[in-house]
Amino acid sequence: MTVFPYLVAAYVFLAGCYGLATSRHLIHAVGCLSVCQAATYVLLLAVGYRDGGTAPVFSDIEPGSRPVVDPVVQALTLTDVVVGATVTALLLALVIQVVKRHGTADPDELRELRG
Amino acid sequence: MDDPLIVVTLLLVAAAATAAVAVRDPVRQALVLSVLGLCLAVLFTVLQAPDVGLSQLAVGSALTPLLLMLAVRRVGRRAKGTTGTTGTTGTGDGEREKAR
Amino acid sequence: MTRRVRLLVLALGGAGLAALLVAACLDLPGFGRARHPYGTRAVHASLARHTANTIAAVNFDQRAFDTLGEMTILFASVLGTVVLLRQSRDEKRAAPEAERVAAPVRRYALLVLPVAVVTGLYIVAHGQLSPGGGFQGGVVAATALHLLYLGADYRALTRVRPVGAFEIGDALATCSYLVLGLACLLAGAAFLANTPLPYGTFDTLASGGTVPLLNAAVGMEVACAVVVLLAHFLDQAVEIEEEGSRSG
Amino acid sequence: MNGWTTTATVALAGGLGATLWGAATGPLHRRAVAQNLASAVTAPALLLLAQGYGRPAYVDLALVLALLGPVGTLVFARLLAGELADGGQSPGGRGPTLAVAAYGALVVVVLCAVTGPSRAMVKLLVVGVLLVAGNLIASKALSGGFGTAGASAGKNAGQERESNGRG
Amino acid sequence: MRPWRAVRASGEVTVWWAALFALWLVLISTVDPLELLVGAAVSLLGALAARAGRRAVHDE
Repeated sequence: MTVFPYLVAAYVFLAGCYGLATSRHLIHAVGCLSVCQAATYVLLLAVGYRDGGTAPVFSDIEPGSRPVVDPVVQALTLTDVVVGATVTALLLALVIQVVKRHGTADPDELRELRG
Repeated sequence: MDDPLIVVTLLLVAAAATAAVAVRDPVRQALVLSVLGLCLAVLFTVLQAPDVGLSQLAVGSALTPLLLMLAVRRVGRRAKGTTGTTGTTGTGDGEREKAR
Repeated sequence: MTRRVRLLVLALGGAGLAALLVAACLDLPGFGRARHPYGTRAVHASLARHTANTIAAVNFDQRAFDTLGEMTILFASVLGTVVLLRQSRDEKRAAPEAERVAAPVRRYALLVLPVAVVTGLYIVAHGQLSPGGGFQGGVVAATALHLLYLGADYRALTRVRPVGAFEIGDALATCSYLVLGLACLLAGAAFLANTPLPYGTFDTLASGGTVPLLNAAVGMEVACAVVVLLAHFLDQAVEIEEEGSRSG
Repeated sequence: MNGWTTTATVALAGGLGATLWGAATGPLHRRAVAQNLASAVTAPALLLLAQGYGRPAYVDLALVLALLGPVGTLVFARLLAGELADGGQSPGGRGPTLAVAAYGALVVVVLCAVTGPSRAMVKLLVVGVLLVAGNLIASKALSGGFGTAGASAGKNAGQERESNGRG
Repeated sequence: MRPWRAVRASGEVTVWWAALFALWLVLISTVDPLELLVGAAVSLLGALAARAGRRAVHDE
């Protein structure tokens, strides 16, 4: 049972990959990619958790009074959540350009256009 | 791993991720993604990462849905013009593609 | 390749990846274990520099150079979006129409807008003390501005949001992060090393040396970046009309 | 685990599970209502967790959700105004929305009583007011708050006329 | 007409500033002079945003 959170992260990642590969709409594919991103957050934070720990934020508790979880993985995840959102915006801008050029948002139709 | 709260939120995240992938229409997917964001934020809080939870709430509750919906609105209008199907902004696409 | 073959390949690859992931998961250190060597060291280093929020200390002190990389990604993706979403020659602008909004919704938007701006800035300013920081607070403050679009209409938003100023603000904030790093160099330490400023009293606004300043720079960059991103998306979705198609 | 986190667990398993189901299936209007309810269910749970973990700093999460959750719903109400008006002649969701709002108010009142008169209590009250008001307004916006041409529900016509003039 | 408008504008900003400063005092945990200074500046920014938003919506 000590690997359950990791398995959930792996499952979420695979689900996102499945959606990405079978997607019929590019915006849907971008949404699936953000599901894959979420899997990495779950995995990182699960690695940093400790039983009975609390957040290493000492504005309202005394340092050393309670065990704390790992701050390093949290810092990695925190920046990536926001940066990931702007990357999503970049991908959506690409989708808009593709639709402007080719008139369709279906990846399969795009392949047919290429010939 | 004896905390039922962690198990419940992990299961919620897994279910929301499945739903977000299974829902094929971008507009409906944006709705599910915003609920997935909430589930993730709760999971992060439960894993004692309030900073990350705050990040997820800030991004997932309003910014990502707004970006997705604006992209759908832009793309849907164009796609409607070329394929000649009637349907209001964007939402027709998913259903149309399913029927194909 | 037909759809069926593709699904088969996907299933094969997915099964392989799943097997590898499960094997890796089984080998990871158990969930909830008490030993976190890096975490313990990070907490010690953060407390030594009087930063109450260890996560902020990791982001803006111990791994400040890494955060510079993240900022660069953010800046580059905003730049890419702006380039991709510029108005092309065959598109023309249409003046956005006034929208009808129920009065309670509009009043709610006008009341919550300043509250959300102040909350966002509070989260930025207290990044080194309580949960929060530049990344989160910047997004909250920038989202707050767009209540004008949601609660009124696009014209109201354009009246209070000079996109050019926000683009300049984005660049300035990125530069100020770099300048702060160089200031550390001038003070005789390594790039972005948290040494030039006094560490202050623990759990006050001025604690943590350069952490609050870097935090504020990131907050400004994220806020400006989000405003610029949304401005271009709104521009595409609301304002730009293509030749011949006129729909509302 | 203590009473607060147990309550939060039950509320999340029931409330967030139900709203997830509502957001993933059914007609578009019901999905949007479920999305609004999801943020209304989550914010009180975050407050309960802050109390259960003994960390007043976690209240900031509930504050941000109470501010931005309704904004997210307004995004959908705004950009889906046409479809929402086409599909849903029966707005529905009135009962659940009120029930969730009452649950949020109850949680805030109980937590205030436990906190005692202090600045922390005022902060909780601010969160509570933002939460309840925001979700009621957002659910109103979903049921025809954004009038599109010919799609305005009859009962909102008066308000829309008012909003078109000078306020 | 003009001075009257200036009075009304400054009144609106002052009311918003006071309300937002009270909100800031509720949000923070420890009170010290720097905190109050930052709070005053942030509240002023919020008050100006409130007025700008109100004008953008109402004044055509």
